[in-house]
Amino acid sequence: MARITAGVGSSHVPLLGVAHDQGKERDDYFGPIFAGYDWTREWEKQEKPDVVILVYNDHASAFDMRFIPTFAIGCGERYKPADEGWGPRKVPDVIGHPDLAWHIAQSLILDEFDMTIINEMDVDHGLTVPLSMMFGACEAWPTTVIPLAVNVVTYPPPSGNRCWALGEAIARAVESFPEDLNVQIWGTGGMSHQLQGARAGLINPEWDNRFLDLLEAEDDAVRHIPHIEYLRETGSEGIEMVMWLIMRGALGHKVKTLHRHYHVPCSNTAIGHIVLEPNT
Amino acid sequence: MARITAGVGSSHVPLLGVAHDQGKERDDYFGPIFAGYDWTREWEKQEKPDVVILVYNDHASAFDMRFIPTFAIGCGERYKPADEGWGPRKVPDVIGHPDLAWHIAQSLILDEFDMTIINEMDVDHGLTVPLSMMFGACEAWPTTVIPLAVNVVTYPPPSGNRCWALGEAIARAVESFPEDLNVQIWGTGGMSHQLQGARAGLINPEWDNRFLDLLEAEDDAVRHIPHIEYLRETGSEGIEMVMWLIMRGALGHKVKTLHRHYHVPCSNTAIGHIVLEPNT
Amino acid sequence: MSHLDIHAYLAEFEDIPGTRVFTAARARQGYHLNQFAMSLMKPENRERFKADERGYLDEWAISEEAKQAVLARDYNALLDIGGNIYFLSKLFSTDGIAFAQAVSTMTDMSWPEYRQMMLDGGRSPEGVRSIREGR
Amino acid sequence: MSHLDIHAYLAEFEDIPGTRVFTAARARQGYHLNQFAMSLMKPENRERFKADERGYLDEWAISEEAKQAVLARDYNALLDIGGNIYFLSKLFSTDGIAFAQAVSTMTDMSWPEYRQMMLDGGRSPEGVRSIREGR
Ligand SMILES: [Fe+3]
Ligand SMILES: [Fe+3]
Repeated sequence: MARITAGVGSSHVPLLGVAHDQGKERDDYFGPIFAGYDWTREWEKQEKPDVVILVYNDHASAFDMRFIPTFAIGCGERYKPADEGWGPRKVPDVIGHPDLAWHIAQSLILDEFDMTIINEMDVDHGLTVPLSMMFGACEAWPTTVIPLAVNVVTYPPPSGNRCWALGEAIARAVESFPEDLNVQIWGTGGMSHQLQGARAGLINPEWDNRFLDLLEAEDDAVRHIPHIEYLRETGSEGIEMVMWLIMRGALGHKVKTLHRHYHVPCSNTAIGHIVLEPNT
Repeated sequence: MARITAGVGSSHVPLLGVAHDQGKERDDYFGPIFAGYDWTREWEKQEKPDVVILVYNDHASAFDMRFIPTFAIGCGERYKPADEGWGPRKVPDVIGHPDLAWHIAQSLILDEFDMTIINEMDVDHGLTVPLSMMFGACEAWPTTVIPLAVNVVTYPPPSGNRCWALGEAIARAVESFPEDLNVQIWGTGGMSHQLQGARAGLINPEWDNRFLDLLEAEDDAVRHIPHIEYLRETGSEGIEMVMWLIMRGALGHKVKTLHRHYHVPCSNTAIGHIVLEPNT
Repeated sequence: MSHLDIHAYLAEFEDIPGTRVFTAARARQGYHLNQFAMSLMKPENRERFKADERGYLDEWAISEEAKQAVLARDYNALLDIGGNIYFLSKLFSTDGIAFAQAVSTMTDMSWPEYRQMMLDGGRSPEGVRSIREGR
Repeated sequence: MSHLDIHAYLAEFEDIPGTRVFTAARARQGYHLNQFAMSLMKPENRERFKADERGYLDEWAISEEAKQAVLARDYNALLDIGGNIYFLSKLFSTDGIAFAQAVSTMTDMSWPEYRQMMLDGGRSPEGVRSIREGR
């Protein structure tokens, strides 16, 4: 039986990909950021997940304005890094897990989630930066990946409540997959950031850390934070944090925190990172 | 305030488009089919809807296997008839209603339906045949249209229950649109048909008529018919009838039947047609 | 919500006589075959295919078995290897034959026989609802 | 489910200082502008645009106002007419400038000042949460 063994939350700032790709991980600016991922890189070497369900958002890379899926699940064999305007990142192709992905997709639709199934797409920094953060440089990613793309660009994104419920449904789907697989679920994006207008550069460490506290909590109060609160408190792009709720919803009521990290700044952004495991 | 004034159910067999386009509406074969739409064509001339929310499925025309949205709502300005292999039908372009469509799309996402928003696509016989059946030949369609495409090709399609609930949510969304608009909702596809394999040509008039009875009923028992029953009883493509439940769910508990029509055969298919109005 | 089990849901589909439901398994197997068929929506591709069917097929990542079945217009074989009828219908229209006529080739009837069956009210569901239950 | 009212939901977004939320209204207004920006993901389009910005812009169904704002790299103006920052970022990368530097041009700070503000912990949310409530 497949099982979700851990949940990982992480920012996915494109500049982290640049820093990694250009060998700047340990310079004065990036050192304190990457130091917070050292623990996780060692832990992932022990954990050796077979599959990562990687919740992220496409940043106008695979999807343009013609099609805007709320929840899209990648059921394909492999995905290439997208050219976001600088040429594609020189990182390995992302290898899918179509068996589990289709199983989850079918289960979610039966469970009344209105998924869009994707068989071919390129994946942008939202997906490849977390892979670099968690695994460092590699010839091939040490896990297969099921991309789960969430619309957080065109309003409204899905509610926090809906995201949490999707996580719960993903957990049920994974549990009903017969093969013995070690599955992790990652929620990415956030934390505080606003990339536009006069208020750009907004950072709210108190709110971000309270959000991390709520993720660690036994109750599910965090699912009820309205969109407007993310926007007011953490900047217009802080809304990406709703994606962490999919990860958290998949872990069940009680969780144990294995690791937590917070740093300001990275580019326009606060960096947040947490590793949780289900505690049943 | 916009209001849903009627629901229309209809088959959307491509051959009906051919018959219409080639002037065969009154021949021996097609005469009895089109006769059942005469009432509706007259009624539509009186009703003059401003907008039709047209629930249909794409038959491998706008969507190929790369993207498979469960529920896709067209928010664009206009849509061209698709080339399904014979060249596009020579019928008018379909004019959208982006104001209401975006309002519905946004409302549905807030209401926890995981919609895919579509801004550009071609529309196939699933959408243009019902327009021809209800309006006949015209220089321009006498209404704007909001296409609502449902996946009923790749399994699983949405459950009957989910379709009904979507209809209810559409009704709430329409009611909260400030402009005074006469809105109809059409459910298309069906009835009995199987287009493949040794069992092709299956027709089950008893079941089809019971389905029409259930649509007329005050309760919502029809939403609970499982997919397997459609498949066993009405053929593999009879599953399209789940789309009628979106129409029916939007009309509220009690409905009044204005018109009903059933005929066998049309090509491989049974023709069903019903006109309902909310009865509150 | 009901939390239906996907395994039980899918298993029932195998119990319908003479019917292949387009499940994920079939969608995956027939992916490139269906994408090939879809390509025939473009008039220029229809022309290229008609001019050299084999050459056009060779541009696609599909099996030799699938190519032979396309060349033979063996629609039952194409369904068995993951073809979907709505995708394959682009091949009917490229050939200029009616949908119902193409469908009839999948049955044990000739096209006139099939057409007559439809005129007579279609195929009865009696006995072809369930293999297991024989009804 | 809560059946939130979309009008109330959207109205709140207008109460955030210095912020344009990418609502349907903005998505519609900026549709072709954003599609233009997206086209710069292809290296051949980036080259064509760089060689003749005005000529490339004239291929798109966008207003003269939008074209002028693109030529001037006036990102606040582009946001006002429906540009979305993730689409517009294809223009940053075409210009070869860092995301944060491009973002700084939308504020009342120079790039060094903005960068220093970020190093100092970023912009405080104090006073810029709500216009109405002045907090
Ligand atoms: Fe992001
Ligand atoms: Fe159909």
